[in-house]
Amino acid sequence: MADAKGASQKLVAPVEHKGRRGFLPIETNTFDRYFISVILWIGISFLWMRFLEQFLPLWVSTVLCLILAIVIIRKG
Amino acid sequence: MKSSALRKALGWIGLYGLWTVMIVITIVPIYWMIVVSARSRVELFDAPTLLIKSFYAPNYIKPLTDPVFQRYLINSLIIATSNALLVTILAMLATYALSRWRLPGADNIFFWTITQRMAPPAAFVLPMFLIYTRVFKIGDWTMFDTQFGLILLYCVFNLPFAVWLMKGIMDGVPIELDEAAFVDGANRWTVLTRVVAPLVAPGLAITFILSWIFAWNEYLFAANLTSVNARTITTGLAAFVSVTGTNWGEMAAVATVAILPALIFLVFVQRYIVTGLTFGAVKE
Amino acid sequence: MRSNRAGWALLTPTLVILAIVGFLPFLYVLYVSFFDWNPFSNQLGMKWTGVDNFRRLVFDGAFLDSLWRTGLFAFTTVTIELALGFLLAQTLVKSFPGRTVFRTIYVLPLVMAPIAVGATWRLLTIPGFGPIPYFLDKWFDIDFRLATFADQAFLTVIAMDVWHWTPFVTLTLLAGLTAMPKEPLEQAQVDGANRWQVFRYLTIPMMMPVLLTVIFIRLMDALRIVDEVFMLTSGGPGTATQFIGIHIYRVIVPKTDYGYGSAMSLMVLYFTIVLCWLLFIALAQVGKQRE
Amino acid sequence: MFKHKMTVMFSVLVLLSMVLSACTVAAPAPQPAAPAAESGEASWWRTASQAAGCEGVTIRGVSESTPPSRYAADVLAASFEAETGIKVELEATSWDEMYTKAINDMQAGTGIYDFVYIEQDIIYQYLANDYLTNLTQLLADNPELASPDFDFAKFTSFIDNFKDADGNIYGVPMEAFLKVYLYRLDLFNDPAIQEAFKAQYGYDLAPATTHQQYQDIADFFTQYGKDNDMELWGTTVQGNTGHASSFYEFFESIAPTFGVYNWGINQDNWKASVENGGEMNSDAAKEALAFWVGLLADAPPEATASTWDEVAASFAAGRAAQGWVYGENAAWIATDPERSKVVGNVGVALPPIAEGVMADAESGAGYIGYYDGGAFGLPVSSQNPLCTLLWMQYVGQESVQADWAIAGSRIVMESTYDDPKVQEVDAKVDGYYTLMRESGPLFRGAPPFPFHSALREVVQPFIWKALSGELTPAEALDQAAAAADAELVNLGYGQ
Repeated sequence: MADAKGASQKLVAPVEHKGRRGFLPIETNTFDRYFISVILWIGISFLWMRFLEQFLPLWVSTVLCLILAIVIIRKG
Repeated sequence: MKSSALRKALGWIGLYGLWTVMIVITIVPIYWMIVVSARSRVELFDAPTLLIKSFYAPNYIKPLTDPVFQRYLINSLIIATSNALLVTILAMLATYALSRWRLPGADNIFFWTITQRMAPPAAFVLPMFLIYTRVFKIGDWTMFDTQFGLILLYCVFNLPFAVWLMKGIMDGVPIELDEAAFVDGANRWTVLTRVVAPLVAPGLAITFILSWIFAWNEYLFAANLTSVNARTITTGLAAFVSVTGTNWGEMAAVATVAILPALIFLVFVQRYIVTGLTFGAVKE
Repeated sequence: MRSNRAGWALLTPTLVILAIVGFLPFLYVLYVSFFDWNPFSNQLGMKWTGVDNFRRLVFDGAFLDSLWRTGLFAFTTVTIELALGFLLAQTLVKSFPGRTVFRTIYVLPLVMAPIAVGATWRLLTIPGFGPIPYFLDKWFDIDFRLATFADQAFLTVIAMDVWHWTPFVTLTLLAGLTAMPKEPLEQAQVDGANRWQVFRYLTIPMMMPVLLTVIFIRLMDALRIVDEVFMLTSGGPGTATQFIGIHIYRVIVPKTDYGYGSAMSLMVLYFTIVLCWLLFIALAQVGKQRE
Repeated sequence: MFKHKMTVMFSVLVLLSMVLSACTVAAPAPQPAAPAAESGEASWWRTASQAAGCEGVTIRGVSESTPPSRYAADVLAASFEAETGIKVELEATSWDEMYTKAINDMQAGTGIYDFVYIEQDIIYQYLANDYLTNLTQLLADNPELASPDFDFAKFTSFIDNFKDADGNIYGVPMEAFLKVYLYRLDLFNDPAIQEAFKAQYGYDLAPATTHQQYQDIADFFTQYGKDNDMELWGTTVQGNTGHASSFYEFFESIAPTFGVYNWGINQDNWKASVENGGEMNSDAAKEALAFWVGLLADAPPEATASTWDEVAASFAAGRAAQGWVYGENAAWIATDPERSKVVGNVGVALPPIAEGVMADAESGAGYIGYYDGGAFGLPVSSQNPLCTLLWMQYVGQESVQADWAIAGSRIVMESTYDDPKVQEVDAKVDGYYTLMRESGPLFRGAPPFPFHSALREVVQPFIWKALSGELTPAEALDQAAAAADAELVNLGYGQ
């Protein structure tokens, strides 16, 4: 470990993240796209319940999110 | 020339001034705790002075000679040490795997591991209670109120942290070293214990320390998943808040005693902290 | 080159333990969050209500207030800790007489149990025998009563958290600073860059991974703070320091509103995960730019 | 070098943890005392224990860490084990923790606890959930286990709190006390002070019987403390702005003295607000809250951080001239110089009340203060109900009561009042026990609400806000009543 203080070292992120590049601004792998879809679905549902459910029932948002999810998983 | 000397002097004054202030701020609460622990109950409400005028020993003697309290202390020691050992070993194995194999979904596993630490704990008391009393049940034995139960539980908080700490440090060990050892005929286990482990020792040390401190200090689950046998020192602390007047003096005494082991520990391993706490941000 | 089986074998114990004590309870909480379940209500047992708990949550003023308060608290403490920690870490990079002593004393709060930290600060601030109210009154004529004035309580809780966790931030940043390559800095100084420029254009970018990591860790823990605050103010005065962890505790433990409390807990977990995921992605991006 | 050190350190730690594990196995908690009855003829307790197959069994309980509980854990448990061979592990812990654990256990039906402490105010929640075993029934079903020394009829009327509608009993009372009015004898009896007080207010200084007198005395002593540069204030206030204790002080001790009973909730339709037929935000309640919050001006600065513990501590430190203090503290404040500066100077009286309240209390329509206490109950989920039944009868014997009363200022049986030891202490605490015996019926426990803690959680933030000045008393109670109405509907009451 003593030589770890040598001149050749640099500071890097402790994580790496590899995947493909779609329309999303970052590289994502399959799991990421599912993850993003679920996160968006939950978040949109919360907002929908707060602001839009008086006018449109919740299943509308669910359908919209499902479509969004398919797009993200396919093309993201 | 002159202005440079002046600037230098000002720099020193600033440096020491800053640190004096920081040290005073750090010390005062701890010092006050010791002051309170040295006072009897009737003296507590005297006009505050920062001096220790007399030492009221019963605050210390009473808990320290109480067998129940001694058991709490021993429980805490066992639980913290075992948990820290377990976490350190598991984290070393896990990060070795994450860093040496291209496992599918490895970085997602890494993030999932960390999310384990994020939940607000209160909601998880009931499920943990049910799991420990219903699922882990062999005859009359349950995981509830056992040291083992807490040792296992604290992994939820400590393992994510440990994996994170160790991951980058593991990555920092050049894979060529492994290869060289393989060529020399070593098996994987020997490589891990003889080649890699010594190189990541500062990381192991810091993982061990932080896990130990956390396990020593945890309160909510220790209070709710134990009853008599496996109670820890922090639950003992809370018990001093009693109906007949919070026993501030004794509580402060117990708190003082409770930080001592951690303190001794910390002084010993001081020097590894700075080399180990990089969260793997250093790479050659 | 090698089979993945050995790799998985090494990873399995960790995953199994986390699944048992982490993921299994999570599934249970998820399950309960879809039920109306309060043993002390008129209707005993669990009753399926679908997403009604969440529907109630997004309109629950007390909950949203407490969420907002927690966010404010986490943002303030992490900012202060980061600024102060960076300053202190920079002074510790170079050796000077007394450095080790300072550093050793300075990390003391780190080893204290949160519950003991809360108790200690309570001893400091309780009117009647605590020194802080006494001396503030004597020297500055300030009426310091934590349990009466909301602002004082909030600031004291922030001060306590900063006191408790800045050492950790300092040490981590110090580790990063120590490991930072020196040549670019020296080169820059030779080229005539002033201190600020070096700091702004070299140190900060180079430290970015460490900084993000520290923010991540501190944010994650600040968002779920309970023990210290519970011991110091128990969330008072009124609800001035009732952070989300305490709020959830109150709903689940004394009120025994298991279903609603579980939903609350999950919503907080959701926000935490989203926040931390964004940081995580940022971290990965920084890593990529570096390569 | 490095490697070597780390190896040494780790091995030391491993060794240490192993040694320590060995220690716990080798040194369990207090060794069981030698059974007393072994040499002589078997006592009733041992015969019964053998008959029920309980010898060697361990029963577990959870209780709040109060002096009575600790006496039960330390003294009674040991002698019970000696008599019967049944080991009792009584876990004495903090109030919040006790509830979580007991409720978790009974809710899940895990049967970890064979007996639990049930405070008078929570029993109705437990009964509604069928958590507890019917002790009357259990004793009738097992006549061979019914001790000749045990009889529910020997208890004071406090036991009525633990009965269901049919008169079946679900708990063996183990502690009971009043929240009384304590005042400082040395201050109230000082001729110079008496003279000054009379000069200022025109009547004699004596323990307050009306709220106006209470206010006058509080004002007077606060001023007196200021003038003489003493750390003295006129009253205590249990006004913690983040803890349930302030809710309790207001609704159980202050509001009743203004004629607002049962938290101001109309028990016919389960409504709290005046519009819906409740009294929580009635004028009397608002007057009560204004009076109580107003007392903060005459209270020591720690009042807004005080729970029941700190109120007693403040009074014991001589920082208040009078106050509402839980009776369990009366004995140690008056007698223990280790903890109290006002030993021998504690006066006990009935709290001040508004007009008409005494008539209500005497007729049973109302009450003048809080009668607190708890019992040991037997959860349905207990795995050793019969062994626990023996333990409960053991702590419910007349012979153990007097020493227990001395240790914890609690009395649950009529006969205990006559014990010479108790009477001796009674003289030192200005007749607290006598007051409890004679005026006990004027006090009452919490109303029989099965939603006790759920409703408390909803209402208490408004009380805290009134105490911290964020809301005026009237606003606080209006909002509290509205919130209470909503929560009661939510809980399924008064749709």
